[in-house]
Amino acid sequence: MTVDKRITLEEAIERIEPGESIALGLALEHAIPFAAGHELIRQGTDELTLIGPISDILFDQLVGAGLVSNIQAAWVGNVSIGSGYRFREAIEGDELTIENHSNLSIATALEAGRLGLPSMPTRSLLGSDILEEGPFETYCDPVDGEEHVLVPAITPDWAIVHAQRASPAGDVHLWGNVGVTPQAVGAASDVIVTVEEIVDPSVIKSDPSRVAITREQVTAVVECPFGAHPSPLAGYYRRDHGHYISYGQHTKTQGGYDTWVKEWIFDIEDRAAYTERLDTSLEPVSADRAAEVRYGR
Amino acid sequence: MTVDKRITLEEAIERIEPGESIALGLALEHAIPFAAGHELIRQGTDELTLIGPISDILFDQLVGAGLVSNIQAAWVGNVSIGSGYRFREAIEGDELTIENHSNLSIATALEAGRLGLPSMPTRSLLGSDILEEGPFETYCDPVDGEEHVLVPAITPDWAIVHAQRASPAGDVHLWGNVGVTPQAVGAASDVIVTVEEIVDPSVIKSDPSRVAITREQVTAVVECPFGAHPSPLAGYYRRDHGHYISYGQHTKTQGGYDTWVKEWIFDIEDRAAYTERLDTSLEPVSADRAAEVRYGR
Amino acid sequence: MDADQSSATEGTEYTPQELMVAAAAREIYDGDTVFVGMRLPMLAYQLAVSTHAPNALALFESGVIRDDPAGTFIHTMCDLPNQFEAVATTDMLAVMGRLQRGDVDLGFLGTAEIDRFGNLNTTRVGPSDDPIRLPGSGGACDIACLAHETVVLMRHEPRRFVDQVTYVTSPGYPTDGSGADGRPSPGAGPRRLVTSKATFGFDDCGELYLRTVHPGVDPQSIHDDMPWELKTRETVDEEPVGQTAPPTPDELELIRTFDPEGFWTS
Amino acid sequence: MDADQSSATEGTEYTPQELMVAAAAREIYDGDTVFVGMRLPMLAYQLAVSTHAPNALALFESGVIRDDPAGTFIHTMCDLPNQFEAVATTDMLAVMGRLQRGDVDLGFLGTAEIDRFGNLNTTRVGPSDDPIRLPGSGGACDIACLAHETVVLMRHEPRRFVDQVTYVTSPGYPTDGSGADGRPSPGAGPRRLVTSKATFGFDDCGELYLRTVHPGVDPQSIHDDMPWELKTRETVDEEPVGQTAPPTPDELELIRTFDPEGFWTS
Repeated sequence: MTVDKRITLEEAIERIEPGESIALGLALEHAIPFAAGHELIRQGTDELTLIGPISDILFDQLVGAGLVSNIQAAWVGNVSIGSGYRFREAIEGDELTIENHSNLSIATALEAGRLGLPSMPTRSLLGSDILEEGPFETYCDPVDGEEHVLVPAITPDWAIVHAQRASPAGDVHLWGNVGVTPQAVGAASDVIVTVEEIVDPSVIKSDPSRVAITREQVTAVVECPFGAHPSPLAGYYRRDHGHYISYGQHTKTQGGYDTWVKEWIFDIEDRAAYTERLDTSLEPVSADRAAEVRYGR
Repeated sequence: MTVDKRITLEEAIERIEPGESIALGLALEHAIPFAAGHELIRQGTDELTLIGPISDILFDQLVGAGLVSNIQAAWVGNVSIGSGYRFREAIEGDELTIENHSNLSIATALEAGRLGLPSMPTRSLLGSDILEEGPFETYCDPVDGEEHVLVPAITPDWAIVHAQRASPAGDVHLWGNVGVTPQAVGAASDVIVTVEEIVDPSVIKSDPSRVAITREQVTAVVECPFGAHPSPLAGYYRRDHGHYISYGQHTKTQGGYDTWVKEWIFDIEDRAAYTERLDTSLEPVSADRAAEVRYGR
Repeated sequence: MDADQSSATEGTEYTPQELMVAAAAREIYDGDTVFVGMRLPMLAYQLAVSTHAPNALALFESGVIRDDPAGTFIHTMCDLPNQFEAVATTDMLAVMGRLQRGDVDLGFLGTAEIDRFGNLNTTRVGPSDDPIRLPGSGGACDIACLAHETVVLMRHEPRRFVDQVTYVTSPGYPTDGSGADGRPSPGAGPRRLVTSKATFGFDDCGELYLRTVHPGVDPQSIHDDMPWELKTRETVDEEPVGQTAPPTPDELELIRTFDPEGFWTS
Repeated sequence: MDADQSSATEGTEYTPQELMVAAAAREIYDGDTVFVGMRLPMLAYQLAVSTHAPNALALFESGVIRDDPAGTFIHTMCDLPNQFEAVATTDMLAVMGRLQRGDVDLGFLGTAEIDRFGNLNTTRVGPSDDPIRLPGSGGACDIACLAHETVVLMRHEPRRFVDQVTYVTSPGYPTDGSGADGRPSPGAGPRRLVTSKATFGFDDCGELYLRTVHPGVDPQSIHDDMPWELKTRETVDEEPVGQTAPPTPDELELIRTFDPEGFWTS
């Protein structure tokens, strides 16, 4: 009875047009949709606007591939070592523009989008150059008479989310910290969900309070095990710190990046082949079952 | 190492002073904290302001007891039969004032409180007498140039929530629909949580994404089985429809209410005695365990 | 809201409420995202998703999202059968955000009073020095302002049709006749009024007109109920006023499965 | 952020980073709600909650809330050990709402540059025609604006103390000397600066002053590092500049449990 939204990762990413805006890396360093990002690189979808709070190295990888025209973010780099060298070089060489945000201002912009509002206030940013240089306006609130900042809504063309499991229809179980995932999914026009496992709808429906994204928000569902590597996914795998450090070491120059991207993206057939290359065990320990929950009718 | 916030229902409700404002009935018809409301009636805490979207009959009961001066709500009545007669008589007799809201405007007002904002916009209310008579202002948003409504924040002195289980420190597992619970808890100065079961902290910590309220938001935790009756609680008991119908039939007059309140509140020693009076089985059926979830480190 | 909508129509095999549920269900199209309120709309959604609209999704303001009927009879959207095996049980802003963003195709409204332009009142009626208090908006004002279109359900009584509602709880169309374009809110406004005697549409000026009368109802009696001169379908699209299709036996069987004791429908 | 804070101080039994962690941990009081950022603050919280502040609660902008140390070494606040058996794993607005509401007692900040009034820059440095791009604010601006007080951690290098920061990522106090009252944001502003050589306070005008120097550091060398005439504690409360307490053996043992390979602290 329900629409089956399962397609391949390749098919899902093909729906994204050059020049569109994509929110991703929404749970901060958790559950970053690296597999989807790598498929964007493989397809060469360019002139993109990237949106997110803390992108860790996924934004840097997309910038290194020459696909990014604009970034709206609070922080872009490599959390394990600091700088993202491809991002730095592109910004310093005026190859891309950035709209600097704080985490709260990007969360507020996406929340306004989720709620269908043109803008929303914050008490943050006052006194900063983020405010001075950004798309913000100050106003005097009629209720408390104080100065606040109005953050214009951000409504991405796409949000890409990696999660633990989903039904074929696109109802998604996601656990662990979620950052601005609810805001970005609510604000986006279309949503691609990659998951470790596509499961029978009865699994999802057994726990409707665990559902973070529902079918009418979702354009495509892709089964993609290990799709967040090297970022961690609660219940599935730990963070691969060495991968971040190695990426940083190898991408200080564009030539280094070109070698890296060939080895880790272009020369790799699919995500399964990618996974086989990893030589470290990332399986979580102490992964006991969470306390029981029942509903009933 | 953590502060133990367990006290009795009597002690918890004693902390609420006459004249204070209380948000309750936040999950709409689900998980209404009736036991806490009945203790307010027992203690006679008066001059209260009640805040909530859809109160079902709990607001009517507090009004009937003469404890309420003001209501900020979207709907006050008896969902099974329509009118709440004690509320109607009090309003028609000018014994209490009401600030009429819509569900979205009360949610927005509490969300502004949760986010520490003086006000938040909505696209609702335009063209209604809720807007004309209420505390709202219209403004032209600088981003889209359209007219919107600014909803002043509501920051209740207290929020009272009934949930399935909590740790002694006040970390709370709540599932099923939650209405404006996150907003009201976030907006309130103090929070009282009544729960079916107080459990070992390890139970709560086994599933941190299930935690809806955390200890630093909570003033008191009360173990109070069946504390939401006659409203339903996911996993614990179904709604007792007959109780609502019977309450409506018996409280068309103040005399009828006085008899009802004596029988169901003043003449009842405690919640256990209340429960013993019920002659219907409300145990949920098909209450299978929800699909498994693991975290790990 | 009133409690006693229980006067079964003699001589037919269905009640007026059952007909209203069937007519309301037909307003739900397959694939619609529907904002479902209490009482008859809960039954209308359950009927639609069980028949012609298997992909209709129901949003409830409590935070419940469903794709199928609750397994057993429900008084409220928060009853455990409506939460059980739901698509999601979340919070109000999660669903109201979708409403405000413009993602809801259809919403349902009830009312105590309606004017010529579909403005609704569920807050207070009667003279200002002796008002009768009703429960209030709940989510009705939000649905009226923000859903793409709405369907209004109302028991048919002459006193409920008024020149001016005592209180505009849920805005319809402007009383200056400017129609959907004149609305200050983003939603397009009411599509239908379904009463216990007839169904109505709204023309380009936002004015109510008679579309169909229920089986056995004299069209003239509808005109007689109105304090203004009622337009009919003939003035809008030159089609005659038709007869409302009664519920089919299958529809009736389903409605009686959802409301086995006729709590809402008898 | 820089990657190479790894120059261990010869001849002592702890690194400058370990001392910074210990000094930062002492700024957390028992019962505090602390907004914890990346790197050294993660270690400072873990140390404080394991010693003198067992009831300190940590909020992380990712949505994690903890009441105890992560069980094993973490690079980021989202590493599974930091989510495992957390008090809650929720979303950013749930924790940032508490920050904006005024519920956070203390926040930590890092910086590449600092001026005399505690204004911080993590966005870009260098001349405007040849800037060097840094990662940006993350949550730093929010913490600077909204936490009740903040503690700033910075590697001690003369070039980082500047008359005017290139870009105000995280506002400190107004440069007109009006102090906390002159701040447009609700938070009271920075309480401390902890560097790899010394600790500093801020006086009523919001101006930085030297409080303590770390063991083995010549106070004059701190003055020499500054492009302005540095105030000292003597001018503020007539107390002499003291010596920073080194980490105790117990503190060191804990820090090395949290960072066993010295990834952040060597």
